[in-house]
Amino acid sequence: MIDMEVEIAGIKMKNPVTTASGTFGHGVEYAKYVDLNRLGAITVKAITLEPREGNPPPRIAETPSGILNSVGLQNPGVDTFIREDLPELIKYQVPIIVNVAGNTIEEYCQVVEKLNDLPIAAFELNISCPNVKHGGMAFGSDPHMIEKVTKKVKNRSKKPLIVKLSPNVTSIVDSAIAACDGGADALSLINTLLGMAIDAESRKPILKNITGGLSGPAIKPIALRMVYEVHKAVNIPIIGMGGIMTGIDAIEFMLAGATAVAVGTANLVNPTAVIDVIDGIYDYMQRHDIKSIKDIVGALSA
Amino acid sequence: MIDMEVEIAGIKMKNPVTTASGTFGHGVEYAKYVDLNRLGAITVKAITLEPREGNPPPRIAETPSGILNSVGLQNPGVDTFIREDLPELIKYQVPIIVNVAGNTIEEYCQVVEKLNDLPIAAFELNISCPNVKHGGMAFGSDPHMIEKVTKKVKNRSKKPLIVKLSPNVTSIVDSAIAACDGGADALSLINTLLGMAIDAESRKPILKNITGGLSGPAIKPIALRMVYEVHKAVNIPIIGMGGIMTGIDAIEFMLAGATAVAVGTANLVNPTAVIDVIDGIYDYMQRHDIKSIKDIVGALSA
Amino acid sequence: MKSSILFNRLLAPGIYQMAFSCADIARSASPGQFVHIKLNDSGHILRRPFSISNIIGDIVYIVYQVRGSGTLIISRLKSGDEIDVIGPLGRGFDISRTKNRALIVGGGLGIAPLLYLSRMLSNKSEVFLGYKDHLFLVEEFEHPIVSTETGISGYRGFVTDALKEYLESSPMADIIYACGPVGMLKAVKSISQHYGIPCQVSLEERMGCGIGACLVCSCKIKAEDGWHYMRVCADGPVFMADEVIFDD
Amino acid sequence: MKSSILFNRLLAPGIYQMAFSCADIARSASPGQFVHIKLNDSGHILRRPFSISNIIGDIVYIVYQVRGSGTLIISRLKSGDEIDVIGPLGRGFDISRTKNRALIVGGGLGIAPLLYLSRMLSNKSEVFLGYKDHLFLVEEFEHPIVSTETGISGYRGFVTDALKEYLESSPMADIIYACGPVGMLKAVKSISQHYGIPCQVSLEERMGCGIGACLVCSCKIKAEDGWHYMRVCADGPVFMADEVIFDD
Ligand SMILES: Cc1cc2nc3c(=O)[nH]c(=O)nc-3n(C[C@H](O)[C@H](O)[C@H](O)COP(=O)(O)OP(=O)(O)OC[C@H]3O[C@@H](n4cnc5c(N)ncnc54)[C@H](O)[C@@H]3O)c2cc1C
Ligand SMILES: Cc1cc2nc3c(=O)[nH]c(=O)nc-3n(C[C@H](O)[C@H](O)[C@H](O)COP(=O)(O)OP(=O)(O)OC[C@H]3O[C@@H](n4cnc5c(N)ncnc54)[C@H](O)[C@@H]3O)c2cc1C
Ligand SMILES: Cc1cc2nc3c(=O)[nH]c(=O)nc-3n(C[C@H](O)[C@H](O)[C@H](O)COP(=O)(O)O)c2cc1C
Ligand SMILES: Cc1cc2nc3c(=O)[nH]c(=O)nc-3n(C[C@H](O)[C@H](O)[C@H](O)COP(=O)(O)O)c2cc1C
Ligand code: FES
Ligand code: FES
Repeated sequence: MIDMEVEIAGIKMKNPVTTASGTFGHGVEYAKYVDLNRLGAITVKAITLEPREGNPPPRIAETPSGILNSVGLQNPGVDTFIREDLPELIKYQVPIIVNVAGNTIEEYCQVVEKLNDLPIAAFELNISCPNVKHGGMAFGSDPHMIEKVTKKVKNRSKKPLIVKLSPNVTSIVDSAIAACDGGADALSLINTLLGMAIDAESRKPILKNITGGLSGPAIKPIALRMVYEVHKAVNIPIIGMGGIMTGIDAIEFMLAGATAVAVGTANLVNPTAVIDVIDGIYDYMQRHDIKSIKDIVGALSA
Repeated sequence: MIDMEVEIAGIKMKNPVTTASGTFGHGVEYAKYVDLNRLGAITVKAITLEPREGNPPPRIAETPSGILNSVGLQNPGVDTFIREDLPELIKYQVPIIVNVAGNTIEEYCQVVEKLNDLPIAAFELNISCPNVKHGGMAFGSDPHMIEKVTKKVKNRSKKPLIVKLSPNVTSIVDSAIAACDGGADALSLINTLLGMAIDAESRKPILKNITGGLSGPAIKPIALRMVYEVHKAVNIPIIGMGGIMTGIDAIEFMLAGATAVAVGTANLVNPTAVIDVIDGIYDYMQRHDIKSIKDIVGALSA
Repeated sequence: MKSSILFNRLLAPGIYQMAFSCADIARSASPGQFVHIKLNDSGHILRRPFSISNIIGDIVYIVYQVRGSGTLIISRLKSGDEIDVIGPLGRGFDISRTKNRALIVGGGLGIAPLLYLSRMLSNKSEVFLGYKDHLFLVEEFEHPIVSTETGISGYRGFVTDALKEYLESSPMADIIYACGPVGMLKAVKSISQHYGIPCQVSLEERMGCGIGACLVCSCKIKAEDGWHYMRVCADGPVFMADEVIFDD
Repeated sequence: MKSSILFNRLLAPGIYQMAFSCADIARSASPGQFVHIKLNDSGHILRRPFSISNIIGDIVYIVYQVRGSGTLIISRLKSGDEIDVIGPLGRGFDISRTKNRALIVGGGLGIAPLLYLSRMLSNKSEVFLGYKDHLFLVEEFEHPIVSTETGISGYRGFVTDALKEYLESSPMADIIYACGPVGMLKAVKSISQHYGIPCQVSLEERMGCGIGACLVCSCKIKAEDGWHYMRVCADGPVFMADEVIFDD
């Protein structure tokens, strides 16, 4: 028997694979391609207090082995989410992680309080979105601020709190320690790296927003390094992400220290990516005769 | 007539293309493939006061659209460089930029002083190598330190001083301003991003040094964004680099604000890369009827 | 889905037609929908969207222009090669709105999906095709009205000029369907408003998932309280021209 | 340089032989040198090094095993496809050291370059080939002494056992040339030292440029003051076994 179960911040996942926020819609868009009940968890797109239209298009650019996006937290707002999207989601036997964003700490707290008593598994605190002027990365670049936001939201939250960190910092370990000190139950890393693409012919940036967040295989080496560094420095579990396309990629993140992983950009490439990753992990475990997936977490021999 | 000449920190370059330190050896290795006299400048591998063996192999890993290296400043030391390598180099009609590294500020200064009266065009201060324990990135991550190192070296240098910045920071603009305040004549950006690659089969890091510096097309979006941000913030010229493989890539960096560009990883892929880039820039200028390359520096319409 | 390429041939300079067999897509596709094609190059990770240009039996046809590195890679595929394709995606033209007569207006590569549309509407449509210079696909339409900007063939001028001229003498139609560059769509929209004829336009935007999840392919659509971003891939690519806000 | 592939065929499970025509390389290559091949996939940016296995006229042969995604891509190339290759690179075996008799020892894929070497030395060499199980290339050597780990063909055991046995009865040779896995090279080195026969080994290391500039392909070579890192690509891949420090 191969045991793929893991636990993150008290959430039991039947396998270590969730979706990266913003790349899997509210889940139902993928129901045609994927048996959602097979997922370890579903992490939905960032939710804010008020509805948001996001940034003007073009919002995506292709870069070598990566993409840039500048969606900018477009979402229907927490009330509509609760009324229209959540009821669809909770039909599935899968823990739901809600990614929360806001302009101010108080906004984060209010979103959390509106969701506190609903059947969701955890909050993922998004203090790392590079595509908005307020909140987002501005909160996630300074350890003091990370600790403060985490603490305030944690105080008002009845669910486990996962803090999603920005890679656009000098020391990801300082960010991670700050989130721990603030009371985070787990960490998600990494969000996107701030980047830019230019069309030499028109002499214009490709994204209307000029800059955007870089994701996909291109950033995997950076994400792996950050997971590795943070795993050595803190004791709370890590959800690793950044360019995971295959089961082997997922295994690499787990060896580096991630307890679970999230599949993001890969969903845009292959609608069945998240299942392919789960199957790939299973294959690897079989091939290497690994009984429990927990045994490979942090098992890198370095 | 198409005018490709640019000037960086008083160095006249017949075209805006130099080589990225460490990827072009001491130049002569490429003489079989490239007419070195065609280059705008040659930037040589980091030179330290004492010879260095560098890190143990494997020192290179391939990543999606990129590579990781952990060479770790292997070099024969400044004295041997002066005796054996420099005489070969100065036979060419090309400005030579010497990349300088050290464990301590004093070591940087001593290397500079040994080279001060030799026919080189400028120093490139390497405070951004991610592959050494002392000096390198440790100097390049903190604006105060950047300003201090720059100032001290500038005081002892008789040549223009180019400061090469690390992208592994929260604010590249803060780094750039610090280098300016320290008296830098120009900036090189970017050095490599700290990353890691893992072999899931052996459960080991691929690099013996565990982590390494990420370069190549994968990092181009990050490099472009940093050049763009820094160009808006400071007034000294920028040598842009990070994943330049073609003339069009080079043009993108110049539109973002670079006055010159450096070709790095591309040399490892195609020994003639640096010439291909020069020719590609020329083609673009012809196609767009650009008389002087200076006209496109910072000409992004955003 | 893996599909096998039947042919991939040059129609005009830089413009290719590809046929691949895919029963699933062929069976369920309607005109104006698109397919999303993966490139066989690990450095290019996004799929490329192309309108379904025709369906014959199990065979799906697309017509595309080489614009950048992705379409260049696609253009090198050969008969027998496999492609990974998902589709049919999006909401196409509403053909139920055509009772007696539809006007179909296409410019440039926007002509591609109109072939399938015109075949579905058979003799209930009048087709206007606008080219820069080189014609392509024109022989597959029945009696199209052709214009070229250079005047090489058909009317000299824009396709919208031909449309206007036609409407002057015969100003009635159930609907106008249009696909082409934004400038053309804007012109068609204003013509349709002038004549009070409903109009559907097919939009383009850079895409990620193509299935409505990633929210990158936004277009501005009128709403009671102003406008909302809607998804070209899932809410479109075909929208009522009246509702589309063309920026700039 | 662009070269055209003549064939790319399976020799044994996972092991291929490729032939391409390239007069420049063919004319100047010596045994033990390698070629550096670019992949036709933009996500894989490093070239892949392969020893030159043989030269016949203008035709260059390599023999390679599918190990990872790069060699997988190469294995799918077909006759007529183009490859971008640079070479010949590195310093090969010093054949001038063979006056009367050389012993050539190869294990696994290390056998590839020894074919060209043995042909250059013709009847002045004795060839020892070690396989795990499946043989390949063996018919192209003249009277090789074959061993397999599984005992399927030839001697059962390691190629170094066959070498030792041979040297016991006939302990003289000008030089030993060896190519294969590190474990085998270490064993050959100690045998050569035991018999006082000079020995050259061909090393492998992960490479970047392949032409001596990037300093990533280091190996430890003895020096007066201890050791230095030297470049497998430019100072090697062939070194005197005595001078190589095998780590671990
Ligand atoms: C719904 C839809 C249907 C389309 N149908 C057709 C068709 O039938 N025939 C045809 O020739 N073209 C069609 N296009 C445009 C076609 O998708 C682009 O020309 C193509 O993606 C360019 O790819 P590239 O790699 O060559 O260009 P690059 O510029 O190298 O591509 C870089 C990225 O930008 C995207 N991109 C670039 N231009 C466009 C564009 N105009 N629209 C959308 N994305 C773009 C690419 O998909 C890719 O993600 C359609 C677009 C959409 C959205
Ligand atoms: C001088 C020299 C000669 C060689 N000759 C042959 C030969 O004749 N036949 C043969 O089958 N193999 C040979 N090899 C090994 C061959 O280069 C690797 O097996 C191949 O590069 C693996 O590529 P990959 O993409 O399949 O593996 P991946 O693991 O996907 O490659 C990732 C990266 O690691 C490098 N790499 C992985 N394994 C090796 C290795 N063992 N040695 C060097 N680089 C490696 C790759 O080149 C690439 O840069 C030689 C290596 C060297 C250095
Ligand atoms: C289109 C898109 C939208 C995203 N939206 C969000 C978001 O709303 N909230 C968030 O925390 N991260 C968001 N991300 C970041 C991803 O969740 C993930 O952290 C990142 O993309 C790295 O993983 P990947 O390389 O697998 O995509 C988004 C990423 C993409 C590509
Ligand atoms: C093999 C290798 C060695 C390098 N050595 C140095 C060095 O000695 N000094 C330095 O400042 N940068 C060094 N770099 C960084 C490059 O000069 C350059 O900043 C970086 O690689 C980004 O450019 P690229 O993507 O074009 O390679 C090295 C990079 C590589 C790949
Ligand atoms: S492309 Fe993802 S929502 Fe339209
Ligand atoms: S591979 Fe670059 S020096 Fe050997």
